[in-house]
Amino acid sequence: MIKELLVFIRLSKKDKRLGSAQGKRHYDLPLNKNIGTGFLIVLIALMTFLVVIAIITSFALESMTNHWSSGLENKVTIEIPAEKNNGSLRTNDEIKALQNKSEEKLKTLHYIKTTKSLSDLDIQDLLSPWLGKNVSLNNIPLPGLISIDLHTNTPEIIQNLKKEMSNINADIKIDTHEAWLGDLLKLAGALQFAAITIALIITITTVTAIAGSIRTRMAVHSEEVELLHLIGAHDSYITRQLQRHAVIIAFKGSLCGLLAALVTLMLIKLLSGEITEVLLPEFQLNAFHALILIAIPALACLIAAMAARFTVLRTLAIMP
Amino acid sequence: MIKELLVFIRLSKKDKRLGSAQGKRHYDLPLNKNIGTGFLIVLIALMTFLVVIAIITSFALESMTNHWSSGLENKVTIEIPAEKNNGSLRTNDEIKALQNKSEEKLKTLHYIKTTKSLSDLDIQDLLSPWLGKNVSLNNIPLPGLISIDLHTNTPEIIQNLKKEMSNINADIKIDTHEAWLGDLLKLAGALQFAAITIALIITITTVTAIAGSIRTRMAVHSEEVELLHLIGAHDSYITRQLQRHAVIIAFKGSLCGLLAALVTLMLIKLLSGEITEVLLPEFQLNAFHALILIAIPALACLIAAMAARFTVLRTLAIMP
Amino acid sequence: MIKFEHVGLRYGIGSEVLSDIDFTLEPGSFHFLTGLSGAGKTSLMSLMYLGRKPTRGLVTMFGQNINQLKRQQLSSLRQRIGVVFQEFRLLSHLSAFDNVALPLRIEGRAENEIQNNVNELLEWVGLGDHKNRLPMTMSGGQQQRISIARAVIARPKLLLADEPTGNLDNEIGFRLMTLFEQLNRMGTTIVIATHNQAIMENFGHPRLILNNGKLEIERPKNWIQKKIEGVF
Amino acid sequence: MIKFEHVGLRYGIGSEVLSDIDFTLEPGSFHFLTGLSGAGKTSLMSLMYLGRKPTRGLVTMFGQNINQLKRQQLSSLRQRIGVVFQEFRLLSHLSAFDNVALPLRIEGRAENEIQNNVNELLEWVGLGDHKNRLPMTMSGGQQQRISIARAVIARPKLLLADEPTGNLDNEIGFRLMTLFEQLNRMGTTIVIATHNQAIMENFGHPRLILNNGKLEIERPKNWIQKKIEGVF
Ligand SMILES: Nc1ncnc2c1ncn2[C@@H]1O[C@H](COP(=O)(O)OP(=O)(O)OP(=O)(O)O)[C@@H](O)[C@H]1O
Ligand SMILES: Nc1ncnc2c1ncn2[C@@H]1O[C@H](COP(=O)(O)OP(=O)(O)OP(=O)(O)O)[C@@H](O)[C@H]1O
Ligand SMILES: [Mg+2]
Ligand SMILES: [Mg+2]
Repeated sequence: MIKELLVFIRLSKKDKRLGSAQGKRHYDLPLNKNIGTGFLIVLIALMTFLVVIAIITSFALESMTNHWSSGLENKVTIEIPAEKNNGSLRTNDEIKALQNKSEEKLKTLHYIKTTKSLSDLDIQDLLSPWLGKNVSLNNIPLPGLISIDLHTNTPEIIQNLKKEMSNINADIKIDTHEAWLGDLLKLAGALQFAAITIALIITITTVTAIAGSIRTRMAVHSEEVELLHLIGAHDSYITRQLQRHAVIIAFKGSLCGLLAALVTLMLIKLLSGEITEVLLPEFQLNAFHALILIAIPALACLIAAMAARFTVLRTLAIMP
Repeated sequence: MIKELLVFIRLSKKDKRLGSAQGKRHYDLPLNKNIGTGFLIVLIALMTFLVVIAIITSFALESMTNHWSSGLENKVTIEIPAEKNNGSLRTNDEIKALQNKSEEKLKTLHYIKTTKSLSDLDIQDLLSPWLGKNVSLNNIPLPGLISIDLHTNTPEIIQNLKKEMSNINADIKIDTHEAWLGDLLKLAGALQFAAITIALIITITTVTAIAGSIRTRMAVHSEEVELLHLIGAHDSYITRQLQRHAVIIAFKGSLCGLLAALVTLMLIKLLSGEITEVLLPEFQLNAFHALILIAIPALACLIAAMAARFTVLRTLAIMP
Repeated sequence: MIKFEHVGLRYGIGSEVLSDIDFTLEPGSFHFLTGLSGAGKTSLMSLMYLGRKPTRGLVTMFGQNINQLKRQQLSSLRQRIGVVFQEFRLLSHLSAFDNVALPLRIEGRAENEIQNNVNELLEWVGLGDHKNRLPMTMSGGQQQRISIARAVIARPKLLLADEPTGNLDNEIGFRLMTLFEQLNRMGTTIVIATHNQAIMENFGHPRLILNNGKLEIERPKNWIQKKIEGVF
Repeated sequence: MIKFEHVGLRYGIGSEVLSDIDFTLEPGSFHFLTGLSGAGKTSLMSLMYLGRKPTRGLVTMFGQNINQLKRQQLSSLRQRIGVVFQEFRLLSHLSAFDNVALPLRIEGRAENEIQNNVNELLEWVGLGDHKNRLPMTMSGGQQQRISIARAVIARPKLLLADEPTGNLDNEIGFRLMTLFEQLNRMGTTIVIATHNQAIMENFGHPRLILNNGKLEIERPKNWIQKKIEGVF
């Protein structure tokens, strides 16, 4: 980051003494003194800002979905009903025996991460909102419950789990939380889809804006380009200058935008600590994310350079 | 909408025959033939598109929150425990009696929308995931439950409700779903906050972009403005032309953007019917929303006009 | 018509380009303005067409002290002045016709009046066939003629022409000088900045000579005689 | 040096501005190019400085058929041609110095060489004090001199000047003509488009006369005599 800032400052200085007699890297075109350079930089900065926010939002949503999924999607409950299929009740001991047998079996299955048999106390906890704290459950035949964490949750695994359990006893039921988790995951999916779509649209807008602005700017200079051409400048000589200028603008703008976005996000995180904790319980920028963020200014520069090059070459192409 | 489209088409036609000798509404400045007019329109369109999407998203989120809140936030459950404070159990009849008495009382309270006593069967339904379908509950002392819909849910009302219930019996408990609803509402609030923030930032970006582009374009014409000034054109004569031109560009761009955004949203709704139903169970564009959406092109035109006016007047001000 | 009293002009913090200019031009007079390149002819003209305010001194135009006029009034004054700029200053996106018609449009004249007047004048300067062309596609001399046509189309009370024949051959140059003489006879006050000795000698009007920021008036020997010839 | 064979030029779908132009200019020659306004002088020049390709005919420059050259080679050829444009075409954001230095920069010359040459030439055209000024702040004649300086700074093999004295007084005009003559004596081929009779008569070089799209060559009576005077 510090290195980049240094490059940035060096480039800015270069840009300022353009058109002076000294120095090798001079410009023959009125680029830096142009009206609109500042505006273009601000525009690129704002666009970059939006893209970065959108991208980070989609990262965060992804992380959120993962969190929810890993928290809930891979959870399965095995139930050993108190009541047999034929209507008669199992004794507590029968249930405990089946429960132990099931748990033994579960421990041998590779797709199971952890298992936990729920004790009567646990069940009483679950029921307490409905039955009150101190109701004695000794008289009621409670089902046996085993809570399971899977590594991943696929239909095949659930199928296999069902088979394994029905081998032990046909009555054993498997509860995959599907009904009430479905809505939540659909919501998260829709949100992520929306965030990615928005990031994409903003990216397209940015590309259009950068390319368009650069092209407009270059078109304004077509007279100067023609003069340089007429006094014998090679195409590469002309293209180089305009390209360099475009890249500097894009680099300044996008770097400012990126920094502003990062600062904003940090501020948001600081100011609304609690909310973000709900939103992003464990979101951390990883190396991949950082790479994508750093790629944004690079991309902006590339687009600017290509837009400038393309426009200049097209201007030059119609001259003999 | 159709009327606006007509105006739009009429304006476009005017714009095309500018600088011709006939017609009263001619331009003396090379506005319409300018490089970058098309680009500026596209830019404004894209920006408007983003603003509209962001605004509609925040509308939708608001509607979603309302839906959740009205669906869950105003629900309260009254529980008449099976167990007395002193540890002894109530008989079913005692519970029923208390339940009826509470319901009578509740019906007299103005802030209550509906009440519903849960029968044993309802309770059995609630417990069935844990106890199995056919477990007989006759032996168990079940609590009495009354589900209530409030008009609004404020701490004062809950306080009052608690008082009223403790007048009937000190044991009666009130469950406001606060624990598990809190997270959900926090999430929704955070999302809405984010959407509004983004809409705001995009709006600022748009304003900057429109104002900046218009100003840049006007600055390009400062020489022509000076000539008109020198041959005796009054300030209003010059300003009028540039302003009209800016407004036409802004109008075209923002209308295209608005239409594109509406079409996109309709497409999204059509294509992902299920997902949007989860997201927006009952979201409908109301008159207020429509007004705000129509205000967007108007705002764009206003900004463009003011940017043009400001720039021209500033250019003119330095001429005697 | 024009009265300069102790007028001085400097650009930025430089030294004075014009200093202590004092002269009066009577209505209906015809003067050449000459001086070496860089002497300040264009600068003096810019004061006369109200494109600039002097840094000191008093400028009176059409009998009015320009310092006491409001913006609106200044614009109205400018409408009575025709200017041929040294660098033409045509509007590059407007056709020859529209460039010439500009002053009439600004005055708000009727369109059919504009059509007639502009077409006639374009014929006169030899560009009748070129009225729909853009300036960019015309030769230097053709552009100069358009800028002259624009300056005279509204029959200004004062005509200021800066090097109006610099890009023209002698034939068309003399033809345009005749146009200026004709305008002058109809009452327009005329000042022409030029380096062209041949023209100054042929049309023996008094000369304003700029030298070192000072202005001198020189009347050629045969001036009175020419003047008399002109009248008869 | 320059050979035109049956060259024709038309703009767009208009009629031919130049038709059947045939001539040869020897290396080291000096010609005036003249003709009425709009005759096609600037157009003919643009063919010579390779700013345009003819619509028909064959143009040979520096012994090479320009149709057979690649873009790169054309650019290199252009570096050996100096052009004074009728409308100057100065880069408005560069100082007088940088405008004049441009051809040397494009050739990639050393900076100290550039400094010396440009300063010397600016002195010669009378703008030694103005080298850091922008074109916009200079008078018409000063801009024209800068554009002349830019054309000659790289000691071109061919110099094409379009109306180079249109905005200059006689004194500085003759001074610049002397500069051109001097260059010519050092081997530069020169073509000057002008309306200025005084200059054409004073420097009696042969004239290329454009008329109705055709080119004629006219040698003044005292041409040979002047030529001989020039050598001694
Ligand atoms: N905008 C300006 N800023 C600074 N200096 C200027 C400006 N315009 C002109 N000058 C300087 O003022 C002096 C007079 O310029 P002006 O254009 O009036 O000369 P001129 O007599 O018209 O010359 P020419 O015959 O070459 O057109 C010149 O030295 C010029 O460099
Ligand atoms: N780019 C162009 N497109 C169309 N027509 C043009 C273009 N340039 C010049 N012409 C036309 O070609 C003719 C010759 O123009 P050119 O500029 O060569 O004349 P010129 O001899 O230089 O005249 P002047 O002495 O006025 O500068 C003119 O009639 C002009 O209108
Ligand atoms: Mg001048
Ligand atoms: Mg010409």
